[in-house]
Amino acid sequence: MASTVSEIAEVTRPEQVALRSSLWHEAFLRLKKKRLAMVGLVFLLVMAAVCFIGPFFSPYASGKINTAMINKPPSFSHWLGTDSLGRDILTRLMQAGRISLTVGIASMVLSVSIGALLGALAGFYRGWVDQVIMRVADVLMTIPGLPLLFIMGAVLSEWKIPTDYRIYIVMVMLSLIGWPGLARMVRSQMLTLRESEFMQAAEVLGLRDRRKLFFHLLPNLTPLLIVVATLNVGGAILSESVLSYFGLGVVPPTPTWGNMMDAANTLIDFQKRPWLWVPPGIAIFATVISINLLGDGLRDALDPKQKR
Amino acid sequence: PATSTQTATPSTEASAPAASKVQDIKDGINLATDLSKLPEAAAKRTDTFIAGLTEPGGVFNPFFYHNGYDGNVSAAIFESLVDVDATGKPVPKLAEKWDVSPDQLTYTFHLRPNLKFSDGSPLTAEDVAFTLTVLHDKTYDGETDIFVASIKGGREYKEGKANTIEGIKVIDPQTIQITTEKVNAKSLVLLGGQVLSKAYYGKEYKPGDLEYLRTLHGKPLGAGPYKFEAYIPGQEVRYLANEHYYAGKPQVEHFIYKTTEGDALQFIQTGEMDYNSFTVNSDNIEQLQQLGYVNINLYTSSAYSYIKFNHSKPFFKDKRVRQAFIYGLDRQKILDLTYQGYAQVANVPISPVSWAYTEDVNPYAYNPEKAKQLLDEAGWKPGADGIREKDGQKLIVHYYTTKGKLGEVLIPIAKENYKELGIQFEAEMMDYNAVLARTEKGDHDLASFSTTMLIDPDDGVEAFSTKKGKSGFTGTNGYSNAKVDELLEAGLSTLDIEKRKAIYKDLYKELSDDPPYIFLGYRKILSAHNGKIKGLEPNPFTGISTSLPGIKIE
Amino acid sequence: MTSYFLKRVFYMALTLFGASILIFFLYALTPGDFVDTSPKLTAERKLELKAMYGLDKPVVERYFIWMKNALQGDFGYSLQYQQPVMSLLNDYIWNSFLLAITSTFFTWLIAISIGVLSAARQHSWFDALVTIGVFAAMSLPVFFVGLLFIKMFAVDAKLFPAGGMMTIGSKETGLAYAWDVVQHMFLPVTVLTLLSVGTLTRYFRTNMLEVIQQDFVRTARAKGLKEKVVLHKHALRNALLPAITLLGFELPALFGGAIITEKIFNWPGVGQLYMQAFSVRDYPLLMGFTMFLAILTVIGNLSADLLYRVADPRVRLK
Amino acid sequence: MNALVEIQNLSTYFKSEQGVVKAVDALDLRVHEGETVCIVGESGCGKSAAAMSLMGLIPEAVGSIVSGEIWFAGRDLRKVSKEEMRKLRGNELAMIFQEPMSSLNPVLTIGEQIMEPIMEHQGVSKKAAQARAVELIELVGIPRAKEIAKSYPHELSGGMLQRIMIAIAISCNPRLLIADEPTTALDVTIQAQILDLLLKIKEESQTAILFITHDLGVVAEMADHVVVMYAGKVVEVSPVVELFEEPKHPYTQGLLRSKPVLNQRKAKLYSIPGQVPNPTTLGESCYFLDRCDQCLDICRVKQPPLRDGGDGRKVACWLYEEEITRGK
Amino acid sequence: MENNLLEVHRLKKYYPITGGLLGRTIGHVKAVDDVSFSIQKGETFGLVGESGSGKSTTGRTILRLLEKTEGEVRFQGIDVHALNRQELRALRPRMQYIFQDPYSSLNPRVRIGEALGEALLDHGLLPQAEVRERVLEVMALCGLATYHVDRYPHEFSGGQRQRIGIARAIMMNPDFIVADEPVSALDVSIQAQIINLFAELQEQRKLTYLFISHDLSVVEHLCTRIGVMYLGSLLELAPRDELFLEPLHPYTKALLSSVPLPIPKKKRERIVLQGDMPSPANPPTGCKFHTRCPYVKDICRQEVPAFREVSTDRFVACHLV
Ligand SMILES: Nc1ncnc2c1ncn2[C@@H]1O[C@H](COP(=O)(O)OP(=O)(O)OP(=O)(O)O)[C@@H](O)[C@H]1O
Ligand SMILES: Nc1ncnc2c1ncn2[C@@H]1O[C@H](COP(=O)(O)OP(=O)(O)OP(=O)(O)O)[C@@H](O)[C@H]1O
Ligand SMILES: [Mg+2]
Ligand SMILES: [Mg+2]
Repeated sequence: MASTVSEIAEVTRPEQVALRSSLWHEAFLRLKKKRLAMVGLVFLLVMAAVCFIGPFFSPYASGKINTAMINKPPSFSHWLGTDSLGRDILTRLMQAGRISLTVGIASMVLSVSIGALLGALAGFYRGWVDQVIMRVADVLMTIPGLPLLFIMGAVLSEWKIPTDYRIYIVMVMLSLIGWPGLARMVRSQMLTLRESEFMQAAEVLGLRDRRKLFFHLLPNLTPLLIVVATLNVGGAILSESVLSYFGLGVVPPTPTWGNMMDAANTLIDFQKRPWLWVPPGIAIFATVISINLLGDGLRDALDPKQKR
Repeated sequence: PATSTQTATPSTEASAPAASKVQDIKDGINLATDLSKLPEAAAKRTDTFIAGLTEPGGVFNPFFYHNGYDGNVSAAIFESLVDVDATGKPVPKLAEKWDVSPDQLTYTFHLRPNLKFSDGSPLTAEDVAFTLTVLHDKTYDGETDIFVASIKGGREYKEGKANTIEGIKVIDPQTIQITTEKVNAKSLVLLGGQVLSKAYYGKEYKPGDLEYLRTLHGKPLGAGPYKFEAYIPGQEVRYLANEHYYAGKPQVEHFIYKTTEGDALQFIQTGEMDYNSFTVNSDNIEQLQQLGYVNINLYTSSAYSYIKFNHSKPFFKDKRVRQAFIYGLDRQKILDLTYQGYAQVANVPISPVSWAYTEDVNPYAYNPEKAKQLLDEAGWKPGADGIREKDGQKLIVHYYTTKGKLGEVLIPIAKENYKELGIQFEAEMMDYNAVLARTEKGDHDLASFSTTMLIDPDDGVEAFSTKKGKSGFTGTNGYSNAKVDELLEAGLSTLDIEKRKAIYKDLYKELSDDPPYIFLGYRKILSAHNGKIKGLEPNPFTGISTSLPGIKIE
Repeated sequence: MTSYFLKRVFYMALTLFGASILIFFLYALTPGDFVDTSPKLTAERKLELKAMYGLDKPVVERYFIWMKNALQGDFGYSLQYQQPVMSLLNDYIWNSFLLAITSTFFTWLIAISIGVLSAARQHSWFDALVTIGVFAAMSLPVFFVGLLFIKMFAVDAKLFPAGGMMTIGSKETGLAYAWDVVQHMFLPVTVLTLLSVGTLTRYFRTNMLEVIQQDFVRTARAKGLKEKVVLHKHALRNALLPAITLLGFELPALFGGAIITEKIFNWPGVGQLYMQAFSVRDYPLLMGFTMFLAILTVIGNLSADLLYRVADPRVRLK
Repeated sequence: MNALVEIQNLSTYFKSEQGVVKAVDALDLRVHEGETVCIVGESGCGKSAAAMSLMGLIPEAVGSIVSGEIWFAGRDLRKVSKEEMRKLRGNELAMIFQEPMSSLNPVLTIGEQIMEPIMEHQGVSKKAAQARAVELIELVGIPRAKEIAKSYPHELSGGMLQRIMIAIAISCNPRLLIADEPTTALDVTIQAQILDLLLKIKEESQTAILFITHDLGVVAEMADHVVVMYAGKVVEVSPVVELFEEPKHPYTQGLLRSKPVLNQRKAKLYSIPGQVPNPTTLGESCYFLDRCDQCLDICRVKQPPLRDGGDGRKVACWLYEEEITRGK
Repeated sequence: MENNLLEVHRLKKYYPITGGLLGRTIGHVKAVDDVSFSIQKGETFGLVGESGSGKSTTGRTILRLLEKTEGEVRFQGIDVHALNRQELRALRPRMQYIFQDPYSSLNPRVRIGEALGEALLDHGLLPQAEVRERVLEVMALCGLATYHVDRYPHEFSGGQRQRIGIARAIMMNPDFIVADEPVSALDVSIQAQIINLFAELQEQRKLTYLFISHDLSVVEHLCTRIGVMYLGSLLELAPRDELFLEPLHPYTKALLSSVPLPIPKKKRERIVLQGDMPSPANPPTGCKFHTRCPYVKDICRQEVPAFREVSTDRFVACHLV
């Protein structure tokens, strides 16, 4: 056996950035093989495309009120029927999708990344970092949502921020204060993971904390993060309509899936006029399911032990 | 009687209108069509009347509650000297009659003989005097403002300069004389309010300390048709018929106010409840009609809804602009879409149910052309982007409202209507209290509200007075019109209804010409009750409390 | 650990102090106040009342007055209900608690069983159906489900009462009363369970999927344990660890009230009370209730942390 | 004497991103009651995979048994129902896993994990199982057994964990004990004790032992028969004495040469040159071809079959083909 | 001893034993109890002893994977336990550890290639382009094939994983390696290959090892000096040849006599240790080995024998020597 051990030059070379770019690329390649996940992805993309482009082809895009066409069931001129103000539901559904999809996905990305990061930091460093992050989390968790939303609403209103933009600002702010739940979950798993033997191995290698966190620990939490993420999207889309009660959501006539559902809130609507709530309901459902399919696929793709 | 009915607090009602195929339904009581459908639970109940009520809070004292529903609860327990009828005119209750001195400053109430509280103790003029005295206490924090009546010596008492109130004189156990310092048409009903028992509520009374009363709010004692039995927080208030009631013990032995949220039709359907009120719309009416066994009560509310201008904004200084805002808004359409025909456009600040109502004012029918013309005249010319401007300022208005059906309909329509006029309409929804706070600060240009039940016509207009109306919910943020001020004074300075009618007619004309608000509409109140219950006639001013003593279950 | 515990309790007090400041100011800064809500008062009378309630004082001063009293256990009187805040809460909280604890129990029970099953049979029809069900339930607003249940089970089928906590006017006591309440709980508990079981199911499913592949599960199988034991003891124990944190969040929720469900079913819970208090800005009540929840939150988190340490022997004490 | 275990033509493949890994390739194996069969072979040649296949524990997601029969006490384990298989596992069939640390549940105490199979298969009370667990811990030579029973896996040293695994495996007196490198983490004194223990069990209850190990000293001490595996296949089967005296297959010869022996120090140890072939791209030639110093022409084109030499020895190598045929 | 690479001075590591719900400490496992030794540069120091005697704990505490309870560890004169995080990290590449359980020391979600190469990148020891090359090279040295580079840990056999652990340690070109049972799962051929590799590396780079093993033949082959541990303490420390030819401590004797010979049916005369195995939580008084010592005397039960130098470089803790 001829072995020559090459001498490594002991000079330090400039640091190479190699955080996981290949991992995601790889995950995507593997994801491409998951049929269901691709169905989810394609569905989302199609839905987004329809929502953003669709209204341009609709004759009812102006959202004009039509007293002659109130609460009409689906017909040739109105494929999904009309609402209580005689507006075309399909058009509103598409217009609503622009806001709901953006809000749902953006707030998911934001809140999951903040929660994961802070939780990971707390669990990883423990000590004072943990104390500070967790005590802040405790305080944030004790803060009642209502007054906060009201104050935010008042401030935004006083600054005369156009109503249709407020929802985005609000979602960002909600993510900024809504992280403690996820952070606590991430932290607790982190506490177990950091004691694992492979982290000792990472310690022996003298890896940077950044690498330990993002390369070794967080990937082991992807399943949790993916679940939280998929659940978050639906939550955000639905909670948008609640926000308008506090002067924070969108204001009519701007439609969102949430407020379209909300507009049909009696049993009579529920029973007799399904076209009012079924389309937005299905839109939300389809979005959530697609994201879930995508998430499940991603989870499997990132899980080395799952091969099909 | 300071009763407020269920619409006192802004309800978050919101329901979609139905494709209207409701059969004829008229104002008043629409009798049940088929009593045989009555659910078993309701049919079996022969000595109990169960009515729905949104959230009573446990302060069952007509002068101390802060929650309108507690007023409803108290109304059954406490009886007043003077009540109002279905048009808002005073009628005798515990007081057999009353005399008003020629200068309209002194009131003498003659109580009926042998009045008793529900515990059997006698109710005398002393009790009335005690009640009025408590209201003058400096630690009194209730919502009744007795100083509106300007009883002689009242201020001195409050400030601790006198031990008694000079203007209150107990002539004999059945007669009390009250001297006031200022003529006010509203004094009679105010002075002739509900009566607290001195023996019960006044035992520990020392001027300047009403703390002790708190413990009694949950154990009320009055002379009303029913006496308090039990309160189960969040669930129900139970009553027993009062055998000492002046008009005889009510026939129905038990009465229960059941706490319900929203349109609790299910309880009527299961027969667990006899009476409840509902959001008015054709869906609800249709459902009630289908039940067959309920009497449906429909009447116009004594309140009105309106959009308030912020008169401190320069562009609303010109009354032509305000008129244009009224002409340019399709109020009929808004009401039709919101209430599906169960509301009518308002042009005066008083409901059609009141004796003071008149139609003799500018109807401001929807007329965008006229509106444009008025704006042109006022110097607001369309700019490059179609928005009108004057002196470099664009006509952009901010409107605040609460979340609810009305807002959901009004905003899109107003946006459309005003855009046509060249006005940019920016709407925001927020919670009721926040709208109040923001308008109080004058942040708004327009904001919509609804009044509470209005008993006296002055209640609907007092906000327009330059003196009182500076700010606040009842205020106008700076509306000022000398003629209006004058007429307001005049309207209160006589007790003669005919004279007042004429004065208010003039006032309404003036308000129509120089509008302080955009009057929106009067909506109907919908309630229904089990057809077996006879004699229940809900009214726009007092709800069901007036007819409570007389109901029967067949 | 004892010193750890003491340290945590100290931090807890600190957290609560911080929270109380934040919460007080949040309420104080919320637009609108109690007196302004009353539509009938004149401006003059409003000023008088504000002075009487101390609302005219600067916020900082108001906070210290509140804090001083609170430290002595006095949370003041509700402005609207004219009752001591604590006794008022006492009237409502237990009703909410009853509903919440029951539905939480069922939620966890069902979520665990379904989560375990659908993980054990990942990619099966059962799993797919559960997934669809979970997300369908998530996409339906509470009021739809609530109203539908009332219509179907109470009005039409007459199986359960339509709402409330007991039969109207009932004077039952003892067991009969308890049975009455149980019947009234059925629908709201079902709805609450239905709506929250989904989320939890997802958590358990992922955790289980992770754990099920571990070597020690293989060992458990090699021991010839029943599949049920393998799943429920070996896999589930490990999968439950992350859920302990969730259990910590559950505590304040148990007393917080489920606002919409309580409203739909006319349940005399604290959720409605809170909404009502908020809509009229009843500060003492709001502060009292929120601080109560804050205390529960902190206790919940603390116990979750402690529990986690007990449940996971690998987490080292420091 | 009928074989307790007879594996015929067993193939177990894993799916990997790089292709199918033929971890076990047409394996034949027999173990008789009361007999110890040692499997030795190149690391990664499929010993554990074969053992796992026998236990029916190849995880579905990553691999599967593609062919073959596994006869155990007259039953084909590949055909018995799941429930039956479960009842066999831990009871009649027990296995000691190679990596004890990850094979024990981190949140259950040692005691609990030992008690489980006892309670499951012997239906004894919890108390009795507890006592038995402590007994077993002592039996495998761990001090302070009572405390150890209450501690968690991460609190034990590698060797202790390994002995815990042994304790679990022998808890129900199995008929077949599969031991996958059970003494790697044990010092020699304890190893000797454990080996004695296994021998005692074997003698007392006629337990068959399938012993996977790399330690030729252990093989020499324990085995009745030795099976030598290379790249998923059996290359030589032989009674232990003969194997050590006269290894036939070049791989076996290489192995024996590589072993460092106490008090016989050399400057450099012998090691078989070259590498194990890539199990995903195995061709038709003899798998040992590239590393063999006695290779023939036929080795390049055809795999040698495992031939019975008649003397209780089998070997798969063309070198002996002649000899074998001549012998007949 | 000026050129000592590593000095361990009176090192102690106690694990708390906790009990009760609140987890109060009710005792200590004295896993390493007052151990001193030093290792010279370029030497291979063998650590053998009973399972559970604290070998791994010693190794881990030396590298500060565990915080010490007492004592001192000096690596090239640097007190390892006094370093701050930054300094420790800088020192890490120079001292490596090969874990006893290779599977759990590998992150299940990291491919082997990455796991091996990441530290080089992280410390900036090699540019990214060259990392893969180096990874493949070292893998080959350890008997792993190119096609293994993209696999995940669970896709390997036990022996293969062990080699990954070895490769990971060598990869960094360290000065010092603690090898905890590095070859236990390897077949003898690969084992020989690895042992040769160790020797070769030592020759070329003056690499120093702390070699923990149960396989005495391997230890004999590789180590220059050997320490024998029992219940947290060193009982004997001697140069290889002396230890194997003439063990002094009764435990060492028993150990050597137990090595199985690769000759079937030829049993050697084994010294079988009798008596109860003592617990590290409550070690026996006097000589820790006395409970099982065949030559036990009264003094052994009462007095702790000193760990003393009996001849040059030979230490033993026994009253009888
Ligand atoms: N985290 C821990 N908590 C408590 N005790 C522990 C812990 N880790 C190890 N021990 C104990 O410390 C002692 C020494 O363990 P160590 O792992 O150092 O032994 P070892 O010499 O490496 O044994 P082996 O050769 O079996 O691997 C053992 O008794 C073990 O039970
Ligand atoms: N999940 C898997 N996916 C792909 N290949 C695998 C998987 N598990 C094992 N292998 C491969 O299968 C082959 C046989 O593995 P096995 O664990 O049976 O080896 P072994 O003989 O036990 O080796 P060792 O002595 O090192 O434990 C090895 O080459 C290994 O790389
Ligand atoms: Mg193996
Ligand atoms: Mg060890």
